[in-house]
Parts: sequence; structure tokens; C-alpha cells
Amino acid sequence: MTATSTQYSPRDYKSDLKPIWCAGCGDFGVLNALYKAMSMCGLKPEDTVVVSGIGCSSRLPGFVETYGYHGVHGRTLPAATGIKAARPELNVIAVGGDGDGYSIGAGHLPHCARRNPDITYLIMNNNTYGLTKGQISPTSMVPLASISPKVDPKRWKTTPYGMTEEAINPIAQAIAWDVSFVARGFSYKPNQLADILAAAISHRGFALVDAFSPCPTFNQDQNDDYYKDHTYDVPEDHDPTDRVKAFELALRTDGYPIGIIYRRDNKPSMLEEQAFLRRRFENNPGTMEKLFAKYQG
Amino acid sequence: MTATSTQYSPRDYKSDLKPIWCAGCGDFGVLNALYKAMSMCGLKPEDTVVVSGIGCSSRLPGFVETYGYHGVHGRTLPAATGIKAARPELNVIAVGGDGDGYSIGAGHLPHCARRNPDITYLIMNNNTYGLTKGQISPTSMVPLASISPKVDPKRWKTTPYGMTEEAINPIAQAIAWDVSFVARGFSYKPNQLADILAAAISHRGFALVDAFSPCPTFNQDQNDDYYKDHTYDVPEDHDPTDRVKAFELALRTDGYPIGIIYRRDNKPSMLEEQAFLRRRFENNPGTMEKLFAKYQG
Amino acid sequence: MTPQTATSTRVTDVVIRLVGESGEGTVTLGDIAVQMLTMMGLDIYVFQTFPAEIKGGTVMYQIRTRSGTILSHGDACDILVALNDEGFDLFGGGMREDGILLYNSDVFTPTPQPGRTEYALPITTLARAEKDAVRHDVEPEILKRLPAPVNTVGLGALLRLVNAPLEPAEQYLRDTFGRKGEAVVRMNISALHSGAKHVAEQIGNKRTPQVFPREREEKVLIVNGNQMLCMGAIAAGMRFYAGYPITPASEIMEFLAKELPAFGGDVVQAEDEISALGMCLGAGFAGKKALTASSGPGISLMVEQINLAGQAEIPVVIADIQRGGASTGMPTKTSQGDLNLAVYGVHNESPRVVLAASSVEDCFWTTIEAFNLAEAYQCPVILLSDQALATRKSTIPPPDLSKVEVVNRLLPTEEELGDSYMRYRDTETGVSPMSLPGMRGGRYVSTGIEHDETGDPGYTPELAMQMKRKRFRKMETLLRERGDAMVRVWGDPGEVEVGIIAFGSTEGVIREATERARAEGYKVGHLHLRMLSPLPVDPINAFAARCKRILVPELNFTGQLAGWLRVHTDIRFTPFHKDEGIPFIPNEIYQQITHLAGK
Amino acid sequence: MTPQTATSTRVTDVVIRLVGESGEGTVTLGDIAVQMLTMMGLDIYVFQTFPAEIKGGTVMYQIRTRSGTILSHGDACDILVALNDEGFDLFGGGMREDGILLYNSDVFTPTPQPGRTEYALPITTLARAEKDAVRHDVEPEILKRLPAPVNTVGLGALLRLVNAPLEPAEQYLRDTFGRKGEAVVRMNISALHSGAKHVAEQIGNKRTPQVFPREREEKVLIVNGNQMLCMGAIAAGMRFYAGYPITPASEIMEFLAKELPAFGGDVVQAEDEISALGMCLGAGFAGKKALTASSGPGISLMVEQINLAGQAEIPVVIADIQRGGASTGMPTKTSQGDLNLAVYGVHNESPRVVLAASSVEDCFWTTIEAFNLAEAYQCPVILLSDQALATRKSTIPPPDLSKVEVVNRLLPTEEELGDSYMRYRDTETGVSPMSLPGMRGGRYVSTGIEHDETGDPGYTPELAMQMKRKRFRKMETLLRERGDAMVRVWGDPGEVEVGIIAFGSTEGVIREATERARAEGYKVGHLHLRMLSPLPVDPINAFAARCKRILVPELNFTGQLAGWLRVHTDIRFTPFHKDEGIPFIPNEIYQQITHLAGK
Ligand SMILES: Cc1ncc(C[n+]2csc(CCOP(=O)(O)OP(=O)(O)O)c2C)c(N)n1
Ligand SMILES: Cc1ncc(C[n+]2csc(CCOP(=O)(O)OP(=O)(O)O)c2C)c(N)n1
Ligand code: SF4
Ligand code: SF4
Ligand SMILES: [Mg+2]
Ligand SMILES: [Mg+2]
Repeated sequence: MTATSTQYSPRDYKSDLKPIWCAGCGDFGVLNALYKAMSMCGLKPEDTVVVSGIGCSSRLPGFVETYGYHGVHGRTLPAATGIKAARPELNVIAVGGDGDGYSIGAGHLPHCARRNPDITYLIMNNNTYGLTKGQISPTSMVPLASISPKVDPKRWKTTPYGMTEEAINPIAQAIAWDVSFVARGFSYKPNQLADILAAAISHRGFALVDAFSPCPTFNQDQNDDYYKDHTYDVPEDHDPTDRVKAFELALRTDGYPIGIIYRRDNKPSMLEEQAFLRRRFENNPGTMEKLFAKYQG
Repeated sequence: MTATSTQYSPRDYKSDLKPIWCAGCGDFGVLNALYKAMSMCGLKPEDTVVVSGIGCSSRLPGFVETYGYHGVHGRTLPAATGIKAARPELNVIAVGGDGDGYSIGAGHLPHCARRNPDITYLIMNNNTYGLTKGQISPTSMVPLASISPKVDPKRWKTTPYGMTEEAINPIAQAIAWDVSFVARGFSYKPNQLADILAAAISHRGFALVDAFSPCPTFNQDQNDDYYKDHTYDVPEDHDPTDRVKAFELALRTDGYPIGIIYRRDNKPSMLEEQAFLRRRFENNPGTMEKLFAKYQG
Repeated sequence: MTPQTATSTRVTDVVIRLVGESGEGTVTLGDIAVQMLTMMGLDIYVFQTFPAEIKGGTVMYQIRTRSGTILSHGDACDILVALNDEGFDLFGGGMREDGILLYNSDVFTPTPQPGRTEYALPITTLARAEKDAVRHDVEPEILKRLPAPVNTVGLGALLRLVNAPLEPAEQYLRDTFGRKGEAVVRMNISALHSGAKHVAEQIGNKRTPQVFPREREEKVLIVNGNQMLCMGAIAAGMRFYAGYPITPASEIMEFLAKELPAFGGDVVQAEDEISALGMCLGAGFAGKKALTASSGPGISLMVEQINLAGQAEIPVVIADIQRGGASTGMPTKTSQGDLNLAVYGVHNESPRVVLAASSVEDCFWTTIEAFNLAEAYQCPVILLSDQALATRKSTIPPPDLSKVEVVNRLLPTEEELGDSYMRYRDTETGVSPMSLPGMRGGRYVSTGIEHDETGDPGYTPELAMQMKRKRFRKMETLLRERGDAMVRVWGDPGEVEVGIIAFGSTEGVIREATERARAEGYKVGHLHLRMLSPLPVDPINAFAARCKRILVPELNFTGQLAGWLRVHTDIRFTPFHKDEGIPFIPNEIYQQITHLAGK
Repeated sequence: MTPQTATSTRVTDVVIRLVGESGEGTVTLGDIAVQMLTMMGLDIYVFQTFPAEIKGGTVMYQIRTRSGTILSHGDACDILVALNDEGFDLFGGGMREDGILLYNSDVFTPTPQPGRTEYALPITTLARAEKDAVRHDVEPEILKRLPAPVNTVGLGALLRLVNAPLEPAEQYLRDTFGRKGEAVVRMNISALHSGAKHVAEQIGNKRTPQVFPREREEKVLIVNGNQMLCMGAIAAGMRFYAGYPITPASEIMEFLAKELPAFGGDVVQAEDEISALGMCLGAGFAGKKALTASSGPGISLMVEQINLAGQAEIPVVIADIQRGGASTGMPTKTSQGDLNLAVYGVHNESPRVVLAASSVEDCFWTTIEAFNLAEAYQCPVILLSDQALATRKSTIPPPDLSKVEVVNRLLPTEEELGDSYMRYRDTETGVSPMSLPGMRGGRYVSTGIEHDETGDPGYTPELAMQMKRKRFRKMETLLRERGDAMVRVWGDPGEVEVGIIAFGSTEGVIREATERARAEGYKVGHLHLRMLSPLPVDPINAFAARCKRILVPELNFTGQLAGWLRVHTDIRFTPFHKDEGIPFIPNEIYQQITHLAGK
């Protein structure tokens, strides 16, 4: 993370492109929180890359006045890892949707956790696929078919009679993967979200922030009201370094704790290991001649 | 799971094809345990399908006298799910390696857990890629580069100077995903493994059995001796239905508990939800005419 | 009953284009107008373009209507209904010079153009007045969410403009708004007449087209390509669908999620396309007819397992609803750009069939064909459709179900099962009897590794060639058994000046263009490919032999069909390709024909 | 010094084939023999086939040796060293009728064949005796794991058979076993002589070939294709590698994991190929030269993101080490079956470059070319190699580093940066200056969605065509700027009876066959394609114009290059393709030439 003494205001991170999001989309709140967090961390815009996949939320890089990488669906973390590995001095912020990150991109998360690069990953979790117009996502909480067979066929397009599977718990799985910073935010509490994002950006290692960011167009159930009623701040006495306790907190069924749920500050990072390796050869750098010599007949 | 009164002996599940595995490969023990478990459950060979991806371990279906599906690398669970969904009366046993299941196939696991089909998934975990001759896998425990830069360059082919990332904990992640049966076995304790597998096969829902199955050819570190020294039975008083306690057990660093670590017997299953849905229409089955009528101009 | 003025002209064919903000209900307005026109006994054909935005953005909804089959969305539009200026700017260019413009005068005033007939309609004001009029008669709960009846005003105006009767619309409004109470019904009916009246007042001696109701004897369906694809799949016996949402294929999963359970089938929303196809292969191996559908990005991810299906000989159907642009490209636009991927997207080589649906109705039949070929030749079948065809709403006769033929895979006989059963037996046709789990004596391992006739792995040079020949022999068998049925030939028999070879959703527009040219005396032929791979070379060559010149039009940048024809035939032709995200119009093809004929 | 008998014939070219169980050390024996022959100043060329089994299974290790360049692994072998009967059964057919068979008489006795010279060598017995002899002189710890010196006995026998001196081998054994103590060294040297002696005793007046040491002035490397590909990548400035293991590409990652850190570069083992390419694209976007390598199954998974690289214009190199068979197929065998996937594997259309390396040495130069083209034209470059080339061990001169030219991407100037900077500026060449993160005023979003010159999303028909033309224009620029350098032409100038057009790893074997034909008076030409896409049509047509007949040989089932040539040229040719998992031998090509010439 490259912070500098020059101060940037949240406005400085705003690009000219007008967001294409629907009126009332939670992503607006997340975007504003991100501007603020970037400002709090003093990120130099030209040294920052916002990386995304495909989805409503993945359009975000266009709205930020930094470099951006808007790749293909689900491959946000590989691209972010490549950028960070190639240029460790850059600030890399990965963003995307719950579908992008937890469904098609699900296989990359545990491995990014293993590598622990210094990347912040912000998931705009609207419990649905917004861009493709309202199918279930891995975090959708449509009732099961056998429980509530009267789900509105118009609202839940691929699950008109209810779901046939349960939702995942993205916080619990992140703790199991030992993601070194795990937090939850809510777009309707943008200041708190900005604080959380600033902490995530400042964290040395892979930080996952799952922010509820309701989709009023396609998800009328998990909407802002629902989350206002079902979230609470992480208890003051919670020790985020206790992995088992963090797991327990993540499993609570009385609502969703907002705040920093787990962190491990001393986790090794692929980037540091690679730097270590490169340093090993500083006094004996490779040359083509030396390489040839190894294969001399 | 279709068990029948006819008894099959372990031998009845043995095919004519000779395993191509190296002498001393842990997979032999796993295969024998599987024969035994199938016999214990009385699985009818022709009603059973063993499904795999690609890897040394994934060659297993060829050695079992049941139907087999030997697909592509990492897609074991999708194929197994499709078989089970299409023909719920079949016994479906998915098998494969730690690379197949936890690396390239990592994205399918959480979603299979959500769907909870009645499938047993047996991972032969040798902490390496056997078939491609000894690179690290997500469960490899090669020391980090910065800790032990003297790793044998010949032994660890893609990590000659040590790893740059940590291993995953397959048991902890499975508990976080709420996989409805999570167990660990060891190929050098084939009877215990057979018992575990029989329990997994009998479990109604998705059962994951991670069996240490050392690769003497490419992994001299996590070998049978290592596991003999570093495993112990799951404590008698462990309550596998307590998810937090199971998680705690999975995180223990004094060795690996062998046995059933977590189970949730009442978890809904996609297959049952689908059956429920189909039943809803039993008295009013679909016809093409009715479909056309919906779109009549 | 039909109101009529002295200057209205009786027309047989009208193209109406509605443009506006997508949130504003342009599509709803179009959908209702389509219903009304269909109720009049007319046929319709709808072409829509969708904005990239989720909500908002400009949409274009073009309805062509006439009594009788419609082959394309037409050339320039006769009537443009512009609900906002952005829509007018973007899509006004597609209007004929002497066309009729009906615009929302509350929002903008277009610069007048000589030749154009204009109607100013203060839609917003009129609608608001209607709402105000009933304000006190509507229950407060309902009033809160009651929009002003903008669409209904527009509908009235539009119907009046084409001299259509208002009664069916009144009935429709009663049915639709009945449950919201009498006052709401009243408001809408009044709004309908308000719009009609406003137009009537301006008609004077302006030119208006007139459409006539007719008695329709047969039933029609109002459906699009995606819907007919689904119905075809169900009719063919498909009972397992797994997919992952993607524009413009999502509707298929959504349709099937609703309808398939009643047929005893299952739909799974997979975590990605790789898993979706993986599940379908599992289901196909287990004996079910399985379908997945996607578009370019998802099909790309399926490449590895399509190959597995070819190598392990697993029947499966993969629908590719092609969309615009490479990579993420232009998801809401159309293209015929995936032909190369469909026929060549495989490392090394395994056989597959590639079909292309060509019209809404054909989506039904070609999907059935896809399942039949997958079963008959135990291989993956890629079925090409595209965004334009998928969302093309048309009136079609309900398919004649007595013509549906369903093919099922070859199963081993009792004698073939047992110790000597060989799943991959090297037969004369290449097709081997396929056992299903549950069959005693049918045990084998389905595998993508090179294998011998039993399925056991084997790598010798001889075996590799033998088994590859066996697998590809199935495609030769297919061509021999059904190759001739895999093309449709239109136009003049005998020698023609210009022949057209094409595939997919362009069939209608090409037919219309060739008919226009024929009407003008050109001798024109048209061979439309139903199957792209294996390519039915014999009928193509036979057709080419009677063409002086050949045109190969297609909607992509490099001319993929042109390349594919060059690989497999020696015929000479003029390629014509472009890839702008929108379909051809008849005039483009017609121009090419006359140009080529004049050479 | 060289032992010599009356009947030994001086030969300039010997093909030695070693066959045995892979665990038995056949490969080790081969590797040592290669070293010894190279030390004698001879050149070598090794062709290996690997078993499907992990350990065990039968391997074949064929060494061709002569003094001077070797173009192929040769036709039938002169000497077959059969360490077991399974190997003899599987690979004995590749032996010339008057060849020499040296077999392990402890294990089997072949049926004698007229014309064949046989040497029976009880290798196991001899080796065991040698071990017994030193049993008491070796430290117990070492003795426990000390194998009987089977390989060394075999080596002695083999060297004696070709009349090679034993001194270098002695020195080699001293170096290798020194740290295990004097007794082990002694055992091995004695074993070497025991093998040699046993052969010498049987020589009598049997025919033996004789190879002669020569002074080599220049240094040589003993390397294979994968290794030279890695060295080329490093020389080109590649400093980021991400990959996922797969046969036969894994060696590339293994090589680079060891060597790249010393050059300041990083290697990441990704969780799959999708992630590997994703990381490379990230690195490429960020300004590093990035490489990933895989084989068919992995390349299939990369299709979606190769397209992204084409559309978003990100430089990246993807090496495809082709292997045998579709799907999992035959991972340890060879093929040229991925040409279609490389050139067509994309939904809709975005530009890419496809190159093919043709020899071990060429792997170095073509890899450098791959990076240069990726940088110059800001696009993905697919570099084709194959299993046979990747594992082909040859002696080659160390590449002349002064000839290495490194191209870097076009960066924006200070003036271009700023508010009016446009990442995707539509230029005459199609190439736009590319800013890198960290550059002030260079901000943009790299995207696979259709976009305008700034990178902002845009979908109008005009924009779609404009930007597509811009991207594809780069390929025209490439052809104009470097097209002629993308072929290599061999053989007779002027008019030829038979011309050959081919690509990839077959270059050497075709050259050998054409030289043989030319030596016999045929007029033969050979154009070898370095670049497949965009296809350098001009030099191909120029070449074709001077050929009476053209042969297009390739190692796949359907003739992929043949199809590709048909799409892009009008030349007529005879295709010749097969896909058995093994390379051509010179004689196959030679036969085709003479057959075609005789037509
Ligand atoms: C390979 C691939 N499959 C499917 C799609 C279609 N698609 C685009 S966005 C999306 C999901 C969007 O959901 P999410 O990631 O939660 O983002 P949101 O729109 O909800 O913010 C899908 C399925 C695609 N672009 N690429
Ligand atoms: C798409 C794809 N990528 C890579 C490979 C090469 N490959 C075959 S098996 C394997 C990993 C084997 O490891 P694991 O799954 O742990 O099985 P093991 O051999 O150790 O039993 C790999 C990478 C492949 N076959 N397909
Ligand atoms: S569809 Fe939902 S997620 Fe997408 S922009 Fe609209 S409100 Fe936001
Ligand atoms: S390489 Fe390892 S895992 Fe593979 S067969 Fe040999 S011992 Fe078993
Ligand atoms: Mg979402
Ligand atoms: Mg493994």
C-alpha cells in the first residue's frame, strides 16, 4: 500500500463516467465509501488499480479515477494477484459481486488466501445476480422449494418455486481459509464501511470485505430495510484474532455482525516470499551465459 | 444409496484392470478400504458409479467392477452431481486427488455442499500432484522459502527454494461450507478407513472423506511414517454435530484427527427438493399442448 | 366499426418502431401492441435492441405487422413512436423519409423534416390528467403506487394511427386492471381514448396507414426463439438442464425452471458453465437427455468438456445463444460470431455436430434435431442461435406435434451385455451400443483418455488411429444417413444468377430479399444450412453447380462461414460480412443480390 | 586408443534405441550415453516415448548420433538395446533388418532373426557380481541403498559396441560416485569394463558400427525444446510466469521456478490454468512480460481469457506444448492437433498471433519472437510446441546473444499523457500507446467490453466496427512489417517438382527427407511456417508459384494446416496427415515426395 503525504479528497477519486446503476442501488453507497477510504489512506490515484470481473458491481472501476482492469466474470482475484505480483508497489483493490466472487470465482478465493498478497477484495453482496437480471446467487436467501413453494415466479427467475440449496456463509469460509483480514460492511452505513475499507487497505495481506449492497431492482427481499433490521455491530469485546471465536460469530443466526470479524497480522505473504527469493540472488544475478553453462555438453 | 440383501464380498468389486500405481502407493490401501466399505454397504455393482477427474488417484474407477466415469481434471463433483440428479437411485461415489478436488476443482466444493446431494466424495490426499510427477498441491507442506531455503530442488519441482504460500485446511473449509459429513481417514489404517467410508456412504447427503494416501514416489516428507506419527483418532467425547467444536478440532496443530469430525444429518438436499417439486405436478403433469396454450396469441 | 378517414391508405405491411427509456415502459407498450395486433388476426415480428444499462438506457422495440408470414423486421420503419429525444436521436435514422413520427411533445420537439408526417402527443400531460380525474375514486393504498397511464395513452394513439379498433384493447385493460378496482380500469380506458382522440384530431388529411383485422382460422403462438428452443427440448425428451445465467441465454434456464418440473425434469443453476456442462455430461452418461445453454464467454469455458463428450461419446446438447463482440463485448447485441468456436473449439480432435436454428419456429424443430443427433451419434451437439433470434418475438402456428420424431440412443441387447460387452465397439457406422448404469453386464468406464473398445486406457499408435477413425466415422454415417436433410433450399429451381449460402437467424431476411429480387425478375436461389458440422457438402455442391454467382452473407467480422466453406468445398463465392451487433435488413441483402447479378 | 576389430565399419550416423522398464533406469542409461557421445565431439538427437504409468511401464530412448547437425531421430534403429522383453516386443519393430540387438539375457531370449546381429548380455548377473565384489568395502549405510550397477554395465557394453573410448565414462563415474566412496567408484568402473569386455568377447567377426571422436571447436549445449523455450523467454525479458502443472509443459514451470528468481522474476503455481492466465494478464497489464505454458486441456480452459487479451489489447505469451489425443487423450505422446484451437479458439473475434517453434534451437528464437510480437502488437501470442519437440534432447550451439533483439511495447509520450490520453487510440497501424499504472495522466480501464478510444464502454454499430477494425489492423501491420520473415524456405531455388509446406516440430525431419530426395536428383522445396496467424500469405503464394506439386504434412487427424491454407490461399496441394502420437520419420516424408514427384 503506497500512501503519500499529499492529501486527496474523496472527490479526487471520482471519474467522469456516470454510473449506470439503477436509482437506489446499494453500490452507490459502496462507491462513496470507497472514495472516502481511499482518501483516508491517501492512495495516489495513478499508483492504484481497481480490478473487477463482470456484473453491475464490477462496473465500479470505471467510476474511479485510478487505473482499472475490468476483466471477465469471476477472474478478479487472479488478475489482481498478477498485477500486485508484477508491481508490488501499486495499491490493488479488487471489487465485484457475490456471483463473481463466490460462484464462478469461488475456486480462486482459497488460493488467494493461501498466497495472502497485499490486496483488498471488496464484495458488493446483493444476494443476487444483478446484471443478468435477478437470478439467485450463492448468498441468496430465497426459501427452499419444500418450505415455501409459493415464491413469486416473477421475482426469482431461476427458482420460481423456491431454491433447492442453501446459501453459503462467506465470512465463515473466509475464516476457514485463514484469509488474513475478514470484515463485513453495509452500504447503508457508508461511514462505517469507509472505516472498515480503510482498515482493510491498511492491512498488510489479503483482506476480504463483504459489504451488503442491496439491489432494489431484483432483490426486494434482502433489501436495505432487511439489513437495517438484521445487522448489528461486531461486539466491542470480540477478539478478531481468535479464529474459533470469529468462526462462532460468523455462524450466529440472530443477524449479521458488521465490522472486523477476523484478522491474522503475521501471516506470510507470497509477495514477501518472492521478494526474499529474489534478494537471495542479488549478489549473484542470473545471466544467459550462466544459464547456458548449466547445459553445456 | 441402494443396498440390497444380496451380499457382495470386497473381491466382487475388483475389476480385471491392474492398477498402474507405483509400488507402495497409498492409493492401494484406499482402494482396498473402498472395496470393503462397498461390501459392508452391500452396494449392487451395476447400480453404482465411481466418478473421478484426472490424477493417479483418479485412475481408481478403472479398478472397480462398477460403472465408472473418468472425466477431466477437477470436474469430478459436477459430473457426480449430474449422475445423481439424473438417476437418484444410483450409488454415486466420487473419488480423486487433492489437486483435482482442492486446486482446479476448488470452486465446485462449496456449491456441492450447498446442494448436498447424496454423494460420497473420497479424496486421496497425498499432499502433492502425483500424476504430473511431484509438484506442490494445496495441501503440500513444503516449508516456506523464507523459512527453509534449502529445500531439495529435485524433490519439489515447482518450489525448489520452498513454497511461497501456506497449505489449506480441507477439513476446516468443509465445516465452514457445512458439508453434511466430514471425515478424515488414512490409507495405512484401511479397516478404520473402510468403516469411515461405509459411514459416509450410508450418510444421506454429501459426505467428504479426506484420506491421507501418501505418495512414496514424489512426496518423501508427508509419507506413511509421517502420518503414523502425526495422526490420532478423533477423541471419543467429540460431538461431531457441534460445528464450532468440529472447527476447533480441525484447527488443532498437534496432529491430524482421524475419524468423523463433523456431521449434520438433517440438512436439506437438492435432490429431495427437486423430487418435491416434481411431485407437486404429479396430478397435473406437463404436456406440450398446455405449454403452447401459455403462449397463445 | 373501424374509424377511417379519407386519406388513410390501406397497407398490408407496417413497421412500427417504439423508442424510449427502458424504464419508461417502452417494452410494455410494445408487448401490449403486439397482443392487440395479434388479436386482430395479424401476424407480428418483433425486433428489440436492449441497452447495456440495467434499468434506464434507451430501448428500441420494432414491430412489423401484416396478415401473413413475416420474414424479417423489415427495412426502414413506417411509424416511429419516440417517447424521448435520446431514443429519437439514436434510432430515428431507421425511419423512411415519408414516414410518420409520433413523438412525446412533453419531452421534446423534433426539427421538422420535409416528407415526414408528424404527430405531437403530450403523453405525459394527457396521462397525468387521466390519473388526476380518478384520484379520489382509487383506494389510497393503490393510488400510492399507481403510475400515470402513459403506456395506455400511447397505445390508444398508436392503434388510432393504424386505424385499429379499440375494443380489444378495452377488453385487455379490463382484464389487466380489474383487480385494482373499477376506477383504475376507467382511468385506463379513458386514457386509451384520450390518446386515440389526440391523434384523430391531428389526422386531418395526413397520410395514415391502415391495417385490417382478419379472421384467423388457426391458432397462433406469440413466442420468441428462446421459448421455442425450450419447447423443442422438452418435446425431444430433455429432462435435465443445468446452466449458469448469461445474457441472452438466461431466459432458457428461467423458462425451464418454471416448466420442466411438471414434465418430471430438473433444472440446476450451476456455479459456473464448467459445472453446468459437467452436470449435463454426468446426466447424459447416466441416460438422461441433457441441455445446457450459454453465450460466448460461457461456451469458451465449456471447450474442455465438449471435447470430453466427443472423446467419451456422451450425448449432450449445448445451445450457444451468440451475442455481440469478443470477450464481454456487447452482451445485448447480436452476432453470428461463434461459428469458428463451435466447429473448431477443441484441442486435438473429437467429433461433434453443429446445428443452427434459423427462425423462431425452426428453434423448435432444430432443437429436437439436436437431441436426436446427440442420441443417434452419441456426441455433443452445439446448437447455434443468437440474441436477435432468441429475443425475436413472432406469431407462429403451434408446431404440429404429430410430426415430432424422437430418437433415442442405441442400447446394448441382452446378448451384447455380459463379459464380452464392449462400450466402444468399433462398428461399421462408428456407433456402439451404449449401456447405462443399472444394466447388468454393461459395466465400463467412460473416459476421455485414449482407450480400446472396452474403454480401458491404451496408447499404441495403431489403437489411437483406430479409435479416432471409429469416432469420426459416426460423422460420415450422419452425413450419409441425413446429410441431404440438413439444408433447406429456397428460390428458383434450375440455373440461377445469384445463389446465397447462409446459416442461422438470417434465413428469413434472406428469403425476403430473394423474393423481392425474384419479383423483379432476377433468378435467385438460396441454400440455408441447418447443419454446419459435419458440413453437408453434397447438397451444397449440387446447389452451387446451378449458381452463376454465389453470395455468402453472415454477421461476423472475418467471414467464418466463408472460411468453413473454403475448407470443405471448392465453390467460389462472394463473402459479405459485417458485425455491428444488429441483424441484416432485407435491403442490404437485396442490394448485394442485384449488385452481384449485374456483374 | 580406440579399440578396433577387423569387421567394424566406420559409420557416420548411428541410431541407438534403448528400451526397458522406466524404473530400470533406461532413461538414466540414455542420458549418460548422450553425455559420453557429446564428450566425444559427436552431436546427438534424442527421441523418447514415455509410458502412461507413473513408474514402471516401458520407455523407449532413442539416440541418434553423428558428427554434425542432426535433423531427426532417424528411421529404423541400427542398435537396439533391449533391457526387457516387453520393450523388445513394443519397440523392436523399429529396428533395421540388419541391425544389432543387444539384449539382457538374464531376462529373455529373443527368437533369432536372419540378418540381425545379436549380443547376449547377462546384465543383471554381471552387475550383481560387481556389487558382490565390493560388498565389504562399502559403508553399511551406503550399501543398504546401493543398486547393482546395471546401467554402468549397459553403458560399457554400448560404448564398446560403437567402439567408443571408455576413458570419458570412467571420469564421469568418478565424478558421479566420488562422494559415495572409493569402493563404489571402483565397482562402477569395473562394471563398465565388464560390460565392454562381454561385448568384446562376442564381437568376433560380427558387424559393428564405429563412431569416431572428433575435436569440437565450439561449445555445445545439450538441451531440449522446453529448456530452450524457457531460455528464450528469459532472454526476451519475461519476468513473470504463472502456470499449472500438465504433461508435457510442467518442465517449463519447473525450470523457471529454479532460474527466474536469479533474474529478478517470479513464478507462481496457480490453482488452475484459468487463474494462471488471469495472473499473466494482470502482470501484462501492469507492464511485465508474462508467460504461461500448458497443453491442450489447459489451453482449452484459457480460451475465454485469451479473447480478453485480444479485446483489451494486453500483451501475453501462451505456450501450448501440444500432446496426443483429444480430451485427456495421450498425455505422454505428441501431436500437432491444437492448430485449430490456437487460431480459432475464440468466441466472436479478436486478434491474436500464433507462432510455432520448429527445432530445439528454434524454441529459443521463436519464443523471443513471441514476446516481441506480443509487445509490438499488444495482443496475446500463442506459441505452439509439442511433446516431441519439448522432450527432444539435442546438441546445439549456444545461441548467439548478440543476435537477440528485444522489443518493448509502445508507451505514451509525456505529451500524449494527460486529459486527452486515449488508451485505445485508433491509429494508422492499429497500435495505440499503452500507459502503465503509475504513469500520471495515463489513467484508463482495461476492458473486454466493447469500448471507445478512451476505454469507456460503447455499443453503437459504428463504434463496434471501428474498434474491431482498429484491433485487426494490427495484424495487417504485422504482416506488412514482418510477414516475410515469418517463413523459412529450404531446398532448391527456382521451379521445383515437389514443394512442402509445414509448421512446427516437423521442420528437421522434412529437411532431412528433402535432402535425401535432392541427393537423388529430385527438385524439392520446403517452406516452413514460423507464424500461422496471421498467415503470411505473400511468401506462401510466392513459394507455391514455383512448385509443380505441393505436399502439406502434419501430425493430426483432419489436416488442420491444410484447412487453414485453404481458407487463406488458393493453392492446391496434397495433404498428408496422421495422428498416432509419434513424430514422422524421414522415410515417410521421403516416400511422399517421390510418390508425388512420380505423379
Ligand atoms: C463466463 C460468464 N458467464 C456468465 C456471464 C454473465 N454474467 C454477467 S454478470 C453475472 C453475475 C452478476 O452477479 P454478481 O457478480 O453478483 O454482480 P451484480 O451484478 O449482482 O453486482 C453473470 C452471470 C458472463 N459475463 N461471463
Ligand atoms: C485442465 C488440466 N490441467 C492439468 C492437467 C494435468 N494434471 C493431471 S493430474 C494433475 C494433478 C494430479 O494431482 P492430484 O489430483 O492430487 O492427483 P494425484 O496424482 O496426486 O493422485 C494435473 C495437474 C490436466 N490433466 N488437465
Ligand atoms: S440491477 Fe440491482 S445491482 Fe444492478 S444496478 Fe440495478 S440495483 Fe444495482
Ligand atoms: S506417483 Fe505417487 S500417487 Fe502416483 S501412483 Fe506413484 S506413488 Fe501413487
Ligand atoms: Mg450480486
Ligand atoms: Mg495428489
